[in-house]
Amino acid sequence: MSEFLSQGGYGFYVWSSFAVSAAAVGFMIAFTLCAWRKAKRALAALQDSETNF
Amino acid sequence: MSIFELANPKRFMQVSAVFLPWIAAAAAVTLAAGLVLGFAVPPDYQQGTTVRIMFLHVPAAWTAMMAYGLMAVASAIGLINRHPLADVAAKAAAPLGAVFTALGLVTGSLWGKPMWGAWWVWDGRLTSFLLLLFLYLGYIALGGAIEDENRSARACAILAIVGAVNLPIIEFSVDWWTTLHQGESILRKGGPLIAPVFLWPLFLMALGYTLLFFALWLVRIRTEIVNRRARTLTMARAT
Amino acid sequence: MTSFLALLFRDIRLAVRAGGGAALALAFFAAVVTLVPLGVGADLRLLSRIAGGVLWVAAVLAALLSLDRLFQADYEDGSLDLIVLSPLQLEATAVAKIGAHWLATGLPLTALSALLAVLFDLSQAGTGALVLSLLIGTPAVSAIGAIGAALTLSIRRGGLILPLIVLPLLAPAVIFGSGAVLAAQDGLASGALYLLTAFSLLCVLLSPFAVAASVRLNLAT
Amino acid sequence: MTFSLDVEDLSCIRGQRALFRGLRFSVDAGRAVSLQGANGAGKTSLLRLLAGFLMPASGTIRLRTDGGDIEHAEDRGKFVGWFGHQDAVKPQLAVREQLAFFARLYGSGRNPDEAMRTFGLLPLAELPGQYLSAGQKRRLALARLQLCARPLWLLDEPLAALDTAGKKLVAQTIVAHCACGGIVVAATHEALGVACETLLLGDG
Repeated sequence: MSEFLSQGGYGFYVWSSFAVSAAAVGFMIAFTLCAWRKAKRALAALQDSETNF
Repeated sequence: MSIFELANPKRFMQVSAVFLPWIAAAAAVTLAAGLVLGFAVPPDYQQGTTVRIMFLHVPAAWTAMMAYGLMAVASAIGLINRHPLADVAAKAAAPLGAVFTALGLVTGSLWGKPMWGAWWVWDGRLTSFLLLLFLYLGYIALGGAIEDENRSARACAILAIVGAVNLPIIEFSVDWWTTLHQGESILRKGGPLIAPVFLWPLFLMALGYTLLFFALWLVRIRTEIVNRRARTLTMARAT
Repeated sequence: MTSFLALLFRDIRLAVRAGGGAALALAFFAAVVTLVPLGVGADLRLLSRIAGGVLWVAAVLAALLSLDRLFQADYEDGSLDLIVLSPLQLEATAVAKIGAHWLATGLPLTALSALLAVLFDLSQAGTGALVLSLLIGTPAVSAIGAIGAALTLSIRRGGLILPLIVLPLLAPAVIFGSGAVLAAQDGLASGALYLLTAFSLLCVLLSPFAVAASVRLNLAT
Repeated sequence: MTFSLDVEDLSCIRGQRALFRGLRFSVDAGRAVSLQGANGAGKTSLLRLLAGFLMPASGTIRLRTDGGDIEHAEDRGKFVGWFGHQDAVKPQLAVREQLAFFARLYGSGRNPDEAMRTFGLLPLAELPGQYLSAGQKRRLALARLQLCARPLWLLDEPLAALDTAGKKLVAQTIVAHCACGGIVVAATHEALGVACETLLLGDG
């Protein structure tokens, strides 16, 4: 297992590039989905308040 | 159902709702497969295990370039036959493209450090990606600065098209520039000769990033459509 | 044709008059260039190696200074509406504006660069290549800069976004321009000047259409 | 010399709001029209539509001229004399220089000195724009309008920042322009002081 972790001595670079990629992809997904949810909630609120006039 | 029929938002929302889960699932599967294969593959005799960073660097860089191309095409469609949805698509793609470019730069630098001993090397490919990042930042800044929605969309469209026309020239001039300063750069076009065994993980990761980009792009377009509908509702109720 | 020349000379007169951009650009160019040795050190051997790059980058930045007012001044005081309604085609108006900016800013910068090259102990061949490359390259700076100016003319602090939009597009000009100077210094024959000419021609020929499109969209308020 | 302006079911959308819909009117040579309406009713937008700056959401704007009917926005623009909110006066240029520039730019062949005489600007000929008062700038804009020799005049609040003498001058200029077969469309809040039809915009 430790051999896997050290990645032939380049462990730091391999794992940090994976960490950066995971962070970037995670950030994009989270940011996009949260914007989507916020928009849906805003529209739903408007439509609800519209119907129960 | 021609692509122009997609232009009306209601139709687009229905169609994208159907495709979105499939694209997202496909992206997850391809990325997982690419990662597993990437680690299963033996280290490269020359670069050792750092070749695994290439599986992250090249796909991110490819997706960044593809995103700019799609942005320019969507802008051209939006400019020529005034489809509001094309403008929305172009502006939705820009931040994603910028993140992929930045990701490409960081992983490129992490890949270069063990080989060249420096965090940043003025190598042709990395430099043109740095300029691509500035093109993206300029596009996003211009979009944010103009308040009027369709004027901002058309201004960004012109910038994206001018950028797309210039991108090959920038790429060529940067390559020309590297031969002037360094002689033959270590990282040849597309990286050192890639052994076929590495091609599979590389291809899978590139496909995975591309699918991920499309999934996120669709969600961002849908978000903007919903936002605009909400805005029209509030405005309609305000007067 | 008289309309074209009328607009060209009016813009030159406005640029050269007090408060116009021309003098400001020259002063900025000289200031930036004299600042570099203070930062890099007085070793003339080093300075002569980086002279081409420093002078080219400073010239491009100096030219960008006066660019954001290229259209914004007319847009803000209503003259742009009148110019657009004149018999002059919008693309021709763009060419006149680009030409006026080049004549009022590009050319003087090129002339001053020959003088400032002395500060860097640039060789005879190097200075010749510098002036020639700036002569060929500054029209591209004005042309691409005009696109940025037209895109940002309705933005209040457009001047900040203009360099960000324009500089990546001007990378080839800086690369070929300073490359030509370096090659001339080393006595190497390099295609830099021809590539720079090709890039400049492309910019000057294509940018009026992008500028006209940007002005049209910004007038539709 | 046939010259008339025809507008058919014109509608203009700003943002998501329709300013006006199905607007229809026509103006013959030698007539003036005053646009009335509350602020934001779309008077300026209508003028910019007629000048060709703005594209209508629907409807057509046609100029009937000797050379046939013209609908394309930029071709129509070549017949337009524009008088906007701002006076387009350059601070650094002298009055004569500015008028001479516009005379050459529009290729109207008219003499700037004559225009300066009719609008009482001769004593200010060499004065740079920055020293002019609001009223003088307006008179410079009127002199330029006459100098550009365009048949279709579009005026946006021509009487603003003018004293009674200035207002009378505007009225005389409009009458003179209509007398020689021109058309004037002016957006105003107050009466033009000229015989003209009135077009009410907005929910009036």
